[in-house]
Amino acid sequence: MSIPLSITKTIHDWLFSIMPESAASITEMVLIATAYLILFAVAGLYLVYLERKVAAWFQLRLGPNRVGPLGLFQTMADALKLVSKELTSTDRIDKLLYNLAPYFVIITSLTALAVFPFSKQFQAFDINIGMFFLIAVSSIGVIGILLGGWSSNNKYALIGAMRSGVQTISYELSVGLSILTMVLLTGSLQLSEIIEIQRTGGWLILQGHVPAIIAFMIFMIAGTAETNRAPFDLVEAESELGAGFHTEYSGMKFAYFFLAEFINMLIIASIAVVLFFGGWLSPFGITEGITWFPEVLWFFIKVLIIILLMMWFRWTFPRLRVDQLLTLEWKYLLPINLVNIVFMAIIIWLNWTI
Amino acid sequence: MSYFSDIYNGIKTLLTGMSVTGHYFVRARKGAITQQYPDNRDTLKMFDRFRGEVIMPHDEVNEHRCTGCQKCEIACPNGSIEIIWDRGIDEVTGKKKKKIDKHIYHLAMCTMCGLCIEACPTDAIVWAQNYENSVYDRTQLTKVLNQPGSKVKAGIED
Amino acid sequence: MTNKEIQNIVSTWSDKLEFSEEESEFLNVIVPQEEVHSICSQLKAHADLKFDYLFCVTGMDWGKELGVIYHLESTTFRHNIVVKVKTEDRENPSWDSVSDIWYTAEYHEMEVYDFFGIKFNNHPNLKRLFLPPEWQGFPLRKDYVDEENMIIK
Amino acid sequence: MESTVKSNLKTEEYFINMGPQHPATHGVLRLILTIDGEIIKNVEPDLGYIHRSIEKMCERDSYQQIVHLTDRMDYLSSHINNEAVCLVVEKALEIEVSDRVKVIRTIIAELTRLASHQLWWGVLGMDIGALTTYFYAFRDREMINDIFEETCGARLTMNYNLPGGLMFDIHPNFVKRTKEFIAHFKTKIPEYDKLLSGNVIFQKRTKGIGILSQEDAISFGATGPVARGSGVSSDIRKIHTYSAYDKVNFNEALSTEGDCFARYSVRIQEMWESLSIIEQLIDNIPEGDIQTPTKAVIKLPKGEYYQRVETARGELGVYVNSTGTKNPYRVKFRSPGLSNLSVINSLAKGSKIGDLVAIMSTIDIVVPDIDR
Repeated sequence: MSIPLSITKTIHDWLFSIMPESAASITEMVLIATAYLILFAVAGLYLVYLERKVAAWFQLRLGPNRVGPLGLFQTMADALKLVSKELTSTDRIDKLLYNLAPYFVIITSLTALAVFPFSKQFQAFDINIGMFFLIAVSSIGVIGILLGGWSSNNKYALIGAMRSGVQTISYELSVGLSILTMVLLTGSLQLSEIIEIQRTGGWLILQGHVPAIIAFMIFMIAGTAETNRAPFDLVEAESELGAGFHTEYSGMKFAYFFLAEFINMLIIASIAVVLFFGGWLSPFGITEGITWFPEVLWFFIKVLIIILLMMWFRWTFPRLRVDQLLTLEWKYLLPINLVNIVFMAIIIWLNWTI
Repeated sequence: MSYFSDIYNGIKTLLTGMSVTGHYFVRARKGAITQQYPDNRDTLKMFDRFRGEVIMPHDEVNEHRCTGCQKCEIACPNGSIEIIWDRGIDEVTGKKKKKIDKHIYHLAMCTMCGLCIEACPTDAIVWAQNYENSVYDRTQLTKVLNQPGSKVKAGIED
Repeated sequence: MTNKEIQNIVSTWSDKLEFSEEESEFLNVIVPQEEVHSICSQLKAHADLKFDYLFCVTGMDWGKELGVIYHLESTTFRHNIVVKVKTEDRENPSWDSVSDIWYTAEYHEMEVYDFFGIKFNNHPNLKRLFLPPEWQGFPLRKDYVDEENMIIK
Repeated sequence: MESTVKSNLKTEEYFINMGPQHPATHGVLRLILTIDGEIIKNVEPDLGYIHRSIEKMCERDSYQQIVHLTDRMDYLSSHINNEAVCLVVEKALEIEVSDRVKVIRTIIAELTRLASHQLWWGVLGMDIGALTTYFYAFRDREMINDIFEETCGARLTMNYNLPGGLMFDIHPNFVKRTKEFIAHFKTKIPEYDKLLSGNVIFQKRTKGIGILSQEDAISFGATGPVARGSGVSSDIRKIHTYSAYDKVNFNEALSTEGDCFARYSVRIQEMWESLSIIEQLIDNIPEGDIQTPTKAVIKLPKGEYYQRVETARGELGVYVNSTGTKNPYRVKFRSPGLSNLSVINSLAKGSKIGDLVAIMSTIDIVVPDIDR
């Protein structure tokens, strides 16, 4: 993975040569930000395409196959359609909040992406409180949903927004706690540090054996609830609320909500990969020696497997009711999580880890 | 301790559910039931009793079997058949006889119930099997079943 | 129980009842307007009859009189009876509703009011069931005329 | 279950239209819900969006034409509706229909019931949130539609019955296709159970929700699977047997809890019963003529006639009052949908919106059947 290194290095030196220190670093950040924006917008589009294809295979259908070879440009066409759509809205909406809501959601999901170590060099922002930053940012997203539901002056949207508020706040808890159990094992919040530990001792899910597997299951359940997907998609339950909080949005604003949902899915999957399955490390170090093999590939293979699992949940399970959703969180996930942390602490104290 | 058994068989039922969809996911290649309609147009053939549209078959000499007896018009529940008939001299017997002029069929109002075909004494009207009946302008749906210049086949008595 | 026995029991309740069996396969009882509620509640409550299932309420216009036909069945003995109520006055015919005896009557009586204009006293929510509230006239009456959408063949 | 928390904060109930266009109301049914937060206080259906006054049309139509009108009432059991009107006319004219017609009518009635229950199962899954059940149910239903299309020419509203018999004889490979379908579907119902009935989320969404007691079921006039879910034995095929139901032995699917899951398992059990009925009849369809000759213009003798038939949704009653002319004097259809719908207010009071959707799909509402 030395090719991109040289490119960023040359740009870096060229910028610093022609501009003063501060201006150069700002332009560099802007450049990286636009690169990430483009990369993950396209990744979001192709996640939508993957979701529609996977859904079709589950449901005895073919999925999009008309626009472009194998329907690859289908979501591109959808994006263009959404861009060209008129931004309609009902008359008595709360103008400021209505327009602000989509930006909240899309900005939080994009900022969370900055922290992930896709490969050794390919990481925008390696801060030593990586995990903490991730949890903090992903909890701002729910404000956007609440704003959107409240300001669009539609009773169904209001109910959807209230449901999503309740759901995300309570599932924030078990996401944080399950990450905490794993951080106990690694001892550091820095993402690249976590991967370094896994290079020698094997993946964290193996190191932490039983409590780690429990933490992984809790994290997957809470993660799907966090992104309002699968059995917990009460926010936009088609058969109850129509389209939930984004009923009144159209055009590009709807595209932000839609894209943000898929990028959130990407975030949850990448947290799981970094924390449990050793980020860009190849399984059992088989491609350790070969230099030209891009480690980013391992990262995305693992992310795709986890996303496939989340899609499998979505197309099999019926929806939970609001109060069952909360009883599941407060009566089942939380107690198990707390016991799990104590169990993990005992194991580390008696250093039974592998 | 129903708490743990509750969780255990909860997860077990979830996994069996997933096994069913997984089973279909793995066999996605041959299991798809989508009919790609515009592409399979030439191979798509309707069953021979399919009720597409009422037509009046004409033989090669442009003769049909409709004597204009209006039985189908009476039998039709929603008035989608109108018969315009006029008096004509019958060549063989030389006396006045009812002759069909126009057999108007409103496909727009027809509910495909088949009572007209059931009521027709001389089997003059039958079902056609075409299924592409949509048109751009409603007037095109009012059809005249007997072709211009056609007349009744000899020897058909109602 | 056969129709004869039912007839004997029911005829003891009031003398203004008429029984008939021809032209229909069930025992018909013609009940005057004011006794509808009392007869029906006795039909349901009586130990040997137990008509607890009102399966059909039909509004009827016999040309001069308006009326309602209640088809009743007992889910325990599986025997049937038909209660008919007739009234001469077509301006505002009304009698007691039986929706407190059988809950299903609530919706069926709304439908009869909607199509025949028969009002039912102390009915919980008597309004037009199918037609819009501002509809004029009662469509299923024989003397109902509506030029534009009634095509007489 | 009133909320035990004494909240002194001023909560205000508001109205929501589960309006004519809503994914959960299959068809144009409008429910005016008064809601306090998520708890439903009152459900008031507003009907009439698809009212075509079928009963008024019947008064100007001949008896064959009335048969065709009933196709559009409960379109999922259209054959059974046609059969009801034909049976009334045959009872009035004292025509004895040949055994072959009776058996064919019963087989196609059971196939219609199966098709209706399949569609109900697929759409119930979709309402509760599992979207894949819809496609599995429609794949199986497609086979039944092909059988109907081949024999009667139409897939759903197939006007195959005539007073006095059938329009034409069954297609040569009708028997072969039905046997293929039975073999295929017998492997699929266990799959339905694994996918939905066994699922713990589904059971939590339906068990103990919308409980209908036995007295309420009878008093509200609920029939069909809704009544049998609460233990009321109301199967007209058993009580007042008609056409070939006396030749087959099948038992009535009953369960006692009366909640959504009970209604669900009654319908699944009914699918098994229908399969076994078809199996008993399909191999020995007796010979006989298809139509007993009737006069072209049917005039029923003066009097009142009533026929009750078990459709997929419950008991359909046809009341004909004839004065001897060629059109009936008054026709009344006792629709199973209207009485089943009247149950909804007492079931949904105090439950949540999610439960209301589950209750409505287990009552299996078809709006044209309610509005007529």
